[in-house]
Amino acid sequence: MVAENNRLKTEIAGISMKNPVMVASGTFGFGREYADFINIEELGAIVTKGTSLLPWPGNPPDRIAETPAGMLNAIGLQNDGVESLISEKLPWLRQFDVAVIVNVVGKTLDEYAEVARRLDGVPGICGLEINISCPNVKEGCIAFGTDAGMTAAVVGSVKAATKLPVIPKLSPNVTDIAAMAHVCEDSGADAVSLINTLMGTSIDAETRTFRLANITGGLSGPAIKPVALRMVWQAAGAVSIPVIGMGGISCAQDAVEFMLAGASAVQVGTANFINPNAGPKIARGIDDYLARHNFEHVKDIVGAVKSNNL
Amino acid sequence: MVAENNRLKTEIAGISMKNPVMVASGTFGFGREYADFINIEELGAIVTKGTSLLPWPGNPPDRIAETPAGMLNAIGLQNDGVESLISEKLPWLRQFDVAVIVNVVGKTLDEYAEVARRLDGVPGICGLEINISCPNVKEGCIAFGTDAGMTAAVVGSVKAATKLPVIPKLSPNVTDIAAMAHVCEDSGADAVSLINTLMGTSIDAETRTFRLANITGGLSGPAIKPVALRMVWQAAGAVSIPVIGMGGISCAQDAVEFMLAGASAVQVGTANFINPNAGPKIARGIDDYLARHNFEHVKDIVGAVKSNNL
Amino acid sequence: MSIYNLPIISQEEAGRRTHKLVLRAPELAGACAPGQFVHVLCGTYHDPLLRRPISVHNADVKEGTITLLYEVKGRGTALLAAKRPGEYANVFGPLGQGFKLPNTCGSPILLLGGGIGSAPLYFLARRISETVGCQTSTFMLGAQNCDSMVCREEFAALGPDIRLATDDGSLGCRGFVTELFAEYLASSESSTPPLVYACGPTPMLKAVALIANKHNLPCQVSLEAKMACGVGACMSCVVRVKDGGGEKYVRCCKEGPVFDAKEVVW
Amino acid sequence: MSIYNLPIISQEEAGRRTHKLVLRAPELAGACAPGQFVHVLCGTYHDPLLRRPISVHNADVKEGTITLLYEVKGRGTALLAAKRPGEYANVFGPLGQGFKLPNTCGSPILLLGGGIGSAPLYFLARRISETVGCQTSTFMLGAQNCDSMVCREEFAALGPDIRLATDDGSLGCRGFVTELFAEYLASSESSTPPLVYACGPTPMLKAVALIANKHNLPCQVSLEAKMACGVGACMSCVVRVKDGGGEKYVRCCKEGPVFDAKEVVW
Ligand SMILES: Cc1cc2nc3c(=O)[nH]c(=O)nc-3n(C[C@H](O)[C@H](O)[C@H](O)COP(=O)(O)OP(=O)(O)OC[C@H]3O[C@@H](n4cnc5c(N)ncnc54)[C@H](O)[C@@H]3O)c2cc1C
Ligand SMILES: Cc1cc2nc3c(=O)[nH]c(=O)nc-3n(C[C@H](O)[C@H](O)[C@H](O)COP(=O)(O)OP(=O)(O)OC[C@H]3O[C@@H](n4cnc5c(N)ncnc54)[C@H](O)[C@@H]3O)c2cc1C
Ligand SMILES: Cc1cc2nc3c(=O)[nH]c(=O)nc-3n(C[C@H](O)[C@H](O)[C@H](O)COP(=O)(O)O)c2cc1C
Ligand SMILES: Cc1cc2nc3c(=O)[nH]c(=O)nc-3n(C[C@H](O)[C@H](O)[C@H](O)COP(=O)(O)O)c2cc1C
Ligand code: FES
Ligand code: FES
Repeated sequence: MVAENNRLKTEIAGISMKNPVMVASGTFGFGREYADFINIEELGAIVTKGTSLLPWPGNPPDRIAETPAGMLNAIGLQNDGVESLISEKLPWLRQFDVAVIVNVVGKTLDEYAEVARRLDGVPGICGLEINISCPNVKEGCIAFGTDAGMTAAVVGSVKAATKLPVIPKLSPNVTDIAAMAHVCEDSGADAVSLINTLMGTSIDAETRTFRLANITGGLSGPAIKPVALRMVWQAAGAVSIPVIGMGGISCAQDAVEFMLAGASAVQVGTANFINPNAGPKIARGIDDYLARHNFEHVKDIVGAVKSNNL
Repeated sequence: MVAENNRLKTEIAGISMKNPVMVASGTFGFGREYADFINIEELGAIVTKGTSLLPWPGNPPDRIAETPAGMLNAIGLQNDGVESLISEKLPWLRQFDVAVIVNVVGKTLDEYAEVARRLDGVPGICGLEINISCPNVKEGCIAFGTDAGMTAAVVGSVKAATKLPVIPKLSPNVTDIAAMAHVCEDSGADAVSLINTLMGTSIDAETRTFRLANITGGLSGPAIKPVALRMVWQAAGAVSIPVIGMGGISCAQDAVEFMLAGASAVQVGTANFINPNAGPKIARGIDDYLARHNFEHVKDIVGAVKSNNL
Repeated sequence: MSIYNLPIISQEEAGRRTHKLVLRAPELAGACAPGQFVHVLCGTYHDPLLRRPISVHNADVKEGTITLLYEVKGRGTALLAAKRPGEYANVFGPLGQGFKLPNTCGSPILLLGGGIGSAPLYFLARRISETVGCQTSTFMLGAQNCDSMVCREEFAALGPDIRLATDDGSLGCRGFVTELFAEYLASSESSTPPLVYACGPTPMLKAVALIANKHNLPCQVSLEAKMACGVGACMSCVVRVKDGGGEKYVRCCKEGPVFDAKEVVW
Repeated sequence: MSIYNLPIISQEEAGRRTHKLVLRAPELAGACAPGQFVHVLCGTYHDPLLRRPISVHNADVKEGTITLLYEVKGRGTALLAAKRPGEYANVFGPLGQGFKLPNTCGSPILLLGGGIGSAPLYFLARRISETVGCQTSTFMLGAQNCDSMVCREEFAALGPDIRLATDDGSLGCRGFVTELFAEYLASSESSTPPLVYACGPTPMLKAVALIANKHNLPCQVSLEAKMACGVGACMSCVVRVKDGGGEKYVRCCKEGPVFDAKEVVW
């Protein structure tokens, strides 16, 4: 079993994982729904659904629309709030030998900081991923992720509120992703993760209405992989903290590409919907890749893409 | 034949077209290669390959890579320069009854303006599309399109150099597309077109090299449609000049969606590679749509998407 | 609940744009209950990307098969319809909460189906008769026209009382299945109120629910929603339901697809 | 040059991961010349997106068919290989500049193929014998191993002189087709220099070209490049060639895929 494989052991910002393959926030709930299907202990880490201070109702349906090789979502971060996470979800998750990273959302600086504060010291949490990039909530959130000053402020105040490793999750809806990664590093982030979804929309020509009740939503899935890979490569080139890469990863080869581009670990999102076993399968596939190419450890492929001779 | 159909007649920024379906720059050469396959007079307009002052050699191969529902290109704007356009390509194109828009590129403000100046008064040109957004040329170009001040400068100096309608083509690689559209309007643009390609990359895991010699390239095709549609909707909401929409259009339904989102006309790019007849077929399909939904004129569907009741 | 690569035993047309797909699935056949669904992979690569939720039309435990009855609507179902015996269908399930079966046979049982929505009612009727022993279900099936009325003979074989309505009157009464329902209630002489099970397009379910709620009849409806994960992880598929004095969103794939008509905010 | 939806007459395996596809294409069969290619749509929706360029392996004007011989490499060719008689293949062509045929039969003709690169040489050899009348082509075919040597019998039927090389020596000589070529040149007693035609992987073509150029032999090579449009419109597929004193990029799909080995910048 891959879980016991030294070659895949990964540590990022002080978070130890059996392998570098996590499941992405919002695509795996809190692990429970998928535990019937797969052995969640084969995952490097579970990143929870975005969690806010108080429960959020989420957006009206329709919340998703399929697109070519992708999907749009506008869930609107429906979640039961941080107290329900602490009292219900985490105790269940603690049964398992798998790292848990909590994805944190808020509408104000204070909300972000307060969620972080409440989670500080709660057993079974390895780190916080700060979602400053969800494009589906009217107030706040994406505004934080597309403005360098706001990003710095969120990261700074969350850092001040917790001893846990803090991982801002970057929005791809910006002109200069390297600059945003850099701002996070300067503000004390322990790692950065990217990309969240690209903002898009879908229209039904027959009814002349938007397909999402929220009008716009976030594009994920294989369609966005080339953009995600480019941004991960740019971000990794701009910072010295670890980069966690995601966006359209659906097989081990995709994951390897992100690591070659500079990601120390990867997250699998939309692919879970198509194959609930995608995460463990990708971890095993990375291991096969390392064996086939004679790498001693997965860290040896991080950033190992050769620059072209031009 | 659609060509004679009044319902589809479109005028944008003073450019009269038989229908609102153009072929996008760089995907149709100068029309000649496709004239063997299709009746190019059934197109609303042909937008030529990007044309610079002096010939440009382009990037080394590989110049393209296929991606899920899309492709990356890094052609590097190989072209024979404006004089060859005037002496060779345009005389051939003038045989046909179809509007011609010349796509203009440059590395400096002066180059853009000089190309515009040379094209001013040349018979057979209906307008200039200003490419400030190609992500594949090392100097200039994309820098113009991702900076509001530079965009204003290019549009202003091209406007001063020509009496032809000027249509800046926006880069999607920005935080705020509405702001960029607005800057163009303020600088005197007669229309805007969008989107150019999203910047991406592709890595070959087996060889650990970038698939494109240029490392990064521009993503086009159905994969980007949700992002393009969102940007067109945002841009159309921000300006009162006409918006020309493109990005992943491959059938009439796609084209109608862009028009519902606010585009007065559309361009078909990557789809030409899959079906050289895509343009004329889409024009006919829009006509069918208008008939089926009892619209008197194609302009009646522009911006006609209903805002959702939330 | 597992992921299966199921051999296709047969695929036949069963009406206008409607296909019946029989899959070899010994484990799944034993595991699934009426009203539950499976999540079906239709494409080969990434377009179309998502799985399609399809109800179980029948599960034959002895034969070790499940049957799906589906309408070709868009790209996913078109690809599914092109698959042939010898090929495989990748599905996972059984998913969701199915219909609650009656405990005894005291009440008349009404099964209301609109269009392809009739699909899961067949499995439901069979299970009611096989496990509870009630034979007296009444089917009320609606469709646009005669051609789109699916599996009429199949249903007829399960229960003698089958009432049909089509929009154009080409089969049965002209009108909606809700009219059959209202008529039934108006003319019924039974003193025990019927148990109502309904599946079909949302406007039909809404109309049925309003009638049932007015008469205070127990009524279960199977709802549709756009689904990504199908297992309750992504919050894509929510349905608005009553929550004490207020309202909330619950997951169609996990708390549903079958809901009590009284709980749904229509 | 047109777009065709061609009925599939047959599809068979013709070696390891190699398929032979026969299409009913009366117009195309008459129009295409050896070395030209067609652009084949492999997917149903948008993934994979682009067409795949495949050389014409044979065109039978009488039968009104064209044959493609192709290796399953990735996603597009895998989908193509899954198509069956009764289905259609959407292609357009013929595209590009084919091989220039010899005017007379004075010179020995060498046909050098590496791997699946041998595909177009069959059509070439047939046309040379049918239209120019030369019967004496020498085939030199290379492959990784015996299993991946395609259509050996077919080639043998065209010309008695067929020389084989495999990387592992499992068939013919152990080594490369370039070694067969060098050997031929070393031992040939013919006073007239041979005409060389080559198709295969780029490293092989480069090696062949260097030898041919050194001996100043006329040599045509068929190159591969990543193509989007296939018709010369997009500038995706460029090959570096000599241009007076300098160099420039020309389109493989339009000015090629067959080039004079002396023109190419290797
Ligand atoms: C619980 C449940 C059970 C179902 N059972 C059946 C059944 O037994 N037989 C049957 O024919 N249909 C059934 N449906 C509807 C079926 O899922 C859709 O018709 C199908 O997904 C359409 O896919 P497509 O590729 O043909 O259409 P497309 O238009 O290409 O689909 C695009 C996207 O929209 C979703 N979608 C489209 N229509 C619907 C819909 N009506 N409900 C939910 N999602 C939709 C698709 O899943 C996909 O994600 C069921 C739906 C649900 C939620
Ligand atoms: C003019 C020409 C003629 C050819 N003739 C033949 C032939 O007769 N038989 C045969 O088996 N192959 C031939 N090839 C190669 C064939 O086009 C590729 O093997 C095929 O495109 C691979 O597609 P795929 O979906 O299997 O691979 P994928 O890896 O999925 O392809 C991804 C992308 O890369 C491109 N690509 C991958 N490999 C090549 C390649 N070697 N050359 C060009 N593009 C490539 C594809 O077209 C596609 O756009 C020819 C290529 C060219 C340019
Ligand atoms: C249905 C859905 C819900 C999501 N919810 C969240 C969320 O709550 N917080 C967050 O940071 N990202 C969320 N995301 C974004 C993903 O975590 C991920 O960044 C994105 O989908 C790109 O990866 P992918 O292409 O592998 O899905 C969500 C994505 C999807 C598809
Ligand atoms: C191969 C290729 C070459 C292109 N060259 C140009 C160009 O010269 N100038 C330009 O403004 N856009 C160029 N584009 C961008 C297209 O015109 C268009 O904006 C983009 O491809 C999105 O549309 P699509 O998805 O329909 O292709 C090119 C696109 C492709 C695929
Ligand atoms: S489809 Fe994911 S929660 Fe229902
Ligand atoms: S493939 Fe487009 S120019 Fe050759």
